[in-house]
Amino acid sequence: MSFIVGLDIGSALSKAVIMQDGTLLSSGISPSEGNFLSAINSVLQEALGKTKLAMSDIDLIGACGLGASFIPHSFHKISEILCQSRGTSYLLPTVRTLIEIGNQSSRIIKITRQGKVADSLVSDKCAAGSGRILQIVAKVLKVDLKDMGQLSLKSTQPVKFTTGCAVFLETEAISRVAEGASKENIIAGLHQALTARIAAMAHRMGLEEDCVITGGGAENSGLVKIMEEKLGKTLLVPDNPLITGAIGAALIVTEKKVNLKKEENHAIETGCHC
Amino acid sequence: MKTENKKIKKKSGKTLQTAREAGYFAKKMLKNALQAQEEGRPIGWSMVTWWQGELIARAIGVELVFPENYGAFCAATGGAEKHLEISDSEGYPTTLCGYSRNSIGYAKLLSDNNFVPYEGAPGGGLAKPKFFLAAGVACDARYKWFQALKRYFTEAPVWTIDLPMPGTKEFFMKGNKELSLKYIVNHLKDYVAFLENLLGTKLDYDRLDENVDQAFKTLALAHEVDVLRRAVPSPMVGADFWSIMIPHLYLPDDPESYEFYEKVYAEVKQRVDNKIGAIPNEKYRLMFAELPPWHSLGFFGELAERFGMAIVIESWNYHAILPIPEEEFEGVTDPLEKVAMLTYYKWTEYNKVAVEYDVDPGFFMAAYFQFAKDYKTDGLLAHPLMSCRPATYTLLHTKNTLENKLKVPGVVIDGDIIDLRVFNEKEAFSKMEAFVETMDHYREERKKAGIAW
Amino acid sequence: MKDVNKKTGLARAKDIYDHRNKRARELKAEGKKIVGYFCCFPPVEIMTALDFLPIRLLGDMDEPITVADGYLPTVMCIFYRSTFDLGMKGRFNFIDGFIGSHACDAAERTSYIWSNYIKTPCNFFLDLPHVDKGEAVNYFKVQLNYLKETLEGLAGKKLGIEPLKEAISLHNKQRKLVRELYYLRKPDPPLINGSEVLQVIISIMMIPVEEGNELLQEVIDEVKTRRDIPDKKIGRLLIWGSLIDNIKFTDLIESSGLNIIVEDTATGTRPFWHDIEETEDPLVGVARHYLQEVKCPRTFAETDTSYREDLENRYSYLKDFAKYWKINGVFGNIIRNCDIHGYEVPAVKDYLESLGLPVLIIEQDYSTASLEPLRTRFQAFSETIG
Amino acid sequence: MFYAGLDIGSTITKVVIKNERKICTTVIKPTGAEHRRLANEIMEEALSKLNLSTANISYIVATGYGRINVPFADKQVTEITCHMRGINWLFPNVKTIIDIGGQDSKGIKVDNGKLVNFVMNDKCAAGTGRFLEVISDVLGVKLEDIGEISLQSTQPTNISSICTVFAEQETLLQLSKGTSVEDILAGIHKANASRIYSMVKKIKVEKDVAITGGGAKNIGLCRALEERIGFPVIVPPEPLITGALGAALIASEETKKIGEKELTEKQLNRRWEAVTFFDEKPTK
Repeated sequence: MSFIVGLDIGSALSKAVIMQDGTLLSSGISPSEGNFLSAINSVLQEALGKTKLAMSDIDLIGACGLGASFIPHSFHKISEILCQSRGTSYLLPTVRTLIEIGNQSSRIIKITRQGKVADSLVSDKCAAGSGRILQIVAKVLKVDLKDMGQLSLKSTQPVKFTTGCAVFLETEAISRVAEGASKENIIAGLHQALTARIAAMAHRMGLEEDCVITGGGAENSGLVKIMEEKLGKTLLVPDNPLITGAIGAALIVTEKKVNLKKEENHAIETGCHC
Repeated sequence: MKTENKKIKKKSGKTLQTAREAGYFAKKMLKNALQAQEEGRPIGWSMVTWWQGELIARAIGVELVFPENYGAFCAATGGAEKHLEISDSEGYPTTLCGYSRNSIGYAKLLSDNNFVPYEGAPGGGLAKPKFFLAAGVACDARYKWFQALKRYFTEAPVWTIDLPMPGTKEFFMKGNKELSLKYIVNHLKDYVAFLENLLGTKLDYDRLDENVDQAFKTLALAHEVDVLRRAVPSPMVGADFWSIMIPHLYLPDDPESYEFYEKVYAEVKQRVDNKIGAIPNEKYRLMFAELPPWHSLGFFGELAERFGMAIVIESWNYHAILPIPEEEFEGVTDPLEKVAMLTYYKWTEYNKVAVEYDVDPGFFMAAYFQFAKDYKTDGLLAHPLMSCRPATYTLLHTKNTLENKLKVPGVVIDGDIIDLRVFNEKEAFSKMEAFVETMDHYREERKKAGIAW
Repeated sequence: MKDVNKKTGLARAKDIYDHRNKRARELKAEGKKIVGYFCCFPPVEIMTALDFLPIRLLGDMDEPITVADGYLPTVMCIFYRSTFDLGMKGRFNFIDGFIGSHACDAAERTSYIWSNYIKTPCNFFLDLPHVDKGEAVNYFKVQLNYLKETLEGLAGKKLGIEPLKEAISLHNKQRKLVRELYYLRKPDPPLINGSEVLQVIISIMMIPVEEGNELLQEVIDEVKTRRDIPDKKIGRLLIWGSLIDNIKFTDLIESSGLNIIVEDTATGTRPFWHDIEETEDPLVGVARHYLQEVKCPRTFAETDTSYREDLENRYSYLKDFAKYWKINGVFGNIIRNCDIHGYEVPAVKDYLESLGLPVLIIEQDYSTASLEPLRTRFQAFSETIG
Repeated sequence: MFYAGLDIGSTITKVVIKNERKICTTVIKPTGAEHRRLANEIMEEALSKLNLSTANISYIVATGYGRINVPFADKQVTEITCHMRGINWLFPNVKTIIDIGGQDSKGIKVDNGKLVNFVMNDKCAAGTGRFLEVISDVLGVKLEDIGEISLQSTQPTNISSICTVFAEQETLLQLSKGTSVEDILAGIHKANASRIYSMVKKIKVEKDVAITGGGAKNIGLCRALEERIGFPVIVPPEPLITGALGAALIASEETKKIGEKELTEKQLNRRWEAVTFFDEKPTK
């Protein structure tokens, strides 16, 4: 009857889940806003609160993400690729190809029937291929990130962006606004630019059904639609595409717990920066 | 620049005692050249031409140094950055071969310092060349680079030694092999004439013949070491190989090289006989494609520690030639013809494998199919080199086809032989961690497909 | 063949340029076999002589590269990644023969990979020595023989000496006409601009040589007599380096105060500047021509002289170009990751600047999407000239 | 006679009006999205400072990335040439110019008053003013202060990302690790400087070196660059106007080139009204 916490401390959002014997009990999400420690604490509280549990009840913590090192408890650090694949196939067991559009990077992960990683590809050289540019442009257009999808679907002629750089894309968006381009067309154009890059990665991997899309980008219906057109595949979206990483972390750390008895030499990291 | 702050790992990952001693040969080449300069003997800057040009040059009394090898040397000792910057400011694109950019930068400094190696040049520096031995084989940089170097050594001629590179199908077309060898031999005759005229001495064919035989001897022994490496657990790892390859790749005609491989062979054999693995708990056996990140070799040591990964075999082109059947040499007396056979056979030795697996080209990629079986590998660690791009062109193709035809997965870790900026160790480790699952998965796939080993 | 409302001259060239594979597909429908080839080294004469339509396989700066990324690394020459991308997308699915060539590393490796993934009834890889002296010509002739044999297999007939000689003189005629076209740019302003010439050059690489020669003649006659010639600009530009195959690029250059006068590229003068010597055994002339006369840094030139003399050996033809056309600026066009031209940059700059010619070197990404940012560079360059 | 140079940069627009001898007035304003209207306003402002009317200006040269959007300019010249001319007028000995603009950065080589070579980065925000703008936003520090602040640093942090967006993330990470703003900013300047340096070194950095553009107002960045270059650099009193100044210099030359008649014709045909196809609502 052990309780496991899974944490995914991303650059934009921190996510926590609590699991017990492979069932999801609760989850919490809150913006990281550059203060990982407080974000970690608040998501933990949110998740614990829903289950009436206290930190003392937690047996194990598995974590991934940029800010994991800030976790003020002992935990196991697990690669994001593993967590994403395991977590996604927990929610959608039929997944074979995972497209994750995160804030820092985009990933294509091929997943085996056992939810293990068969192959993976990450865009991390620059933000051009990451979900970050959605945020940036949303700010420019003063629209809510959530509404971008719907807006883009109304587009009549998507704007063509001449730059890949996320930062210049922002400026270009501004001048497009000035030239009177509609929000709809700008967002649609942005989606075109982003999906083109990710599609290229996807082609590089080759797509096997079922294809699932997760991460912040998965909440953007417009983006998903264009992506489907570009790839010529239907993309499944989990009910909560944000917590797949956290779930994976919890599941993997549970497996590791078993292994731990076998190999003691497995290192346990402890957050030490705070 | 990121490179400044990035610490260079001292840990080499070498496991063989003989590998630790191999550095002697790199230093020897530099030292001999500097000495030759003092004694006024001719020095040549040479590409690795897979023995085609080197054996003849040495037989006629030229000391050879290898800017390629010097590139790795500078990278490992942290002296490359300075040279790269000069090359950039000379107007050479930053996308060019890192080794070449390194030697262009060095060449500029050398000519500015009227051909005395500058104070603190890595390994004492490369001595001024009397001529350049460029190569047409393998990639364009190998002749364009030396042609470019002429800018700094105005009177040193550049000789480009060429090698036919037919496609696999074309290689097997009737008569092509014979006609190609004829071309090489005549081409080598021109090369000899060039050397004799440049140096004012005649080539001693008997000496060449001895050297060639010595080279075949050394290479045969080096190949025997490769064969020993098929053992499980692997008796040595990539980090060892990249040290011990220097004598056979650069100095096969040097008796010291042969003696060295006798020692290597003994050490490796002893491990095999006693089932001693190079790394403590070998779980995964990897092929390594292309050159390693010289500045971060410790990476492989950590792969071994963290995941039990052993690099059991590396890129075909740095390995000794497969033995040539005796009968092929029947009636062959001209040492030039032997040289021609040595290099041409090396470059076409895996064409049969290419046909067997219906892949092209025979060089660079086909060998991995043979390796995968012979060395019972779980995966391919592909290391695309931003500054040795041509070697990279076939990597994705290799990865794809290995996965499809042999169910051997590949992982791609971007890196470089010289430029530290490209190599992201943290990202590399998380990729490798995930790759463990990938390899487990494909082990199952191989079982299903009946290609288990 | 003749019909009244058929476009002629420049209009016809534009038409063919815009629908590059249209004619090939038409002829294919009529039963003609099409052979696609890489770069300017596989001899079109052999293909023509066997009644094939040779077409040059080019990339597309307008088409984002997607599929190719699964097979070729992004650090590779973008032009060949693009060409392969189009191949994988079926753009050339009508060709019966594929002739790869050892023009450069990118062409060579792409040729192999192409034949692995894009199944063409007949394919051949033409190896090409890196040196052009001594035995090299003989070796190359041997390879040409294998090419001939392979294509004979596809044609189902032997190649006769006479048809080959005819094909050679037809293509020599084409070379002569192309040169004539270039001479029309001697006056200032030139009688024909860069985009127009590019359209013509691309066109003749996509249609049978007879039609190409007819088109060239039409264009020459039209240009000699037309009123609306290009505007006079500050710069009379020589382009050296990687190829350009999209008029959006030449338009951008020519709208930045520069007139394109001559292009020393693989879609410019290089394939056309010298005639094939008509030798007893025609293949000898063919071999010599492609190995020794097609100017490209991929073929190594002797350097057993001083650096200065070496530059003279390698680039004196550029001096002749500059003199004849009164060039006052040079654009060194490097498609990113093009090694053979990349290594030449400082040397070719040394040489041209010693002639007092300003040189602009740009490494570009072979994509129309990233062209506009180059405008400021070209304008600034024209300001350095004027 | 008066000559006007108008430099419409990506973030800031500058006007210089000068006569044969000296700079008479300068105006510096943020560039809105509507260049055309702004070009007009800012010219009016400059003129009114001198109580001049448009008729007094003999010749107008526009430069900067918005140069095409100036309906009343007599000539457009790239900022590369204009910076070169401006700097050359101020410091005749300068051989290498590093222009750090809001949207791009450039290296320019000068040889006795002639533009001989140049490189520019406009592909990626790294190495441009935008990079610093983004970071100062994250840190909640005024852009104009980050230079001074960074000089207080004792141990600059290592910012490894080249991409601005990731550097932003790295900054956040450093912040929550408790790294001081001084050290972060010093690290940021170091990163930006080496990015700029690795570009300009392609044209050989030769003495004297001048830094201009918005980036030159950032002492921290200038120091970081000096460190990479290895010797001191010159910073003009007002680095923002060198482009506009160069444009004004070219304007006076052009005036001499063309005849009286053509000149008045030009002046008559100038379209002063702020014609604009942009939508009239300001975006900010």
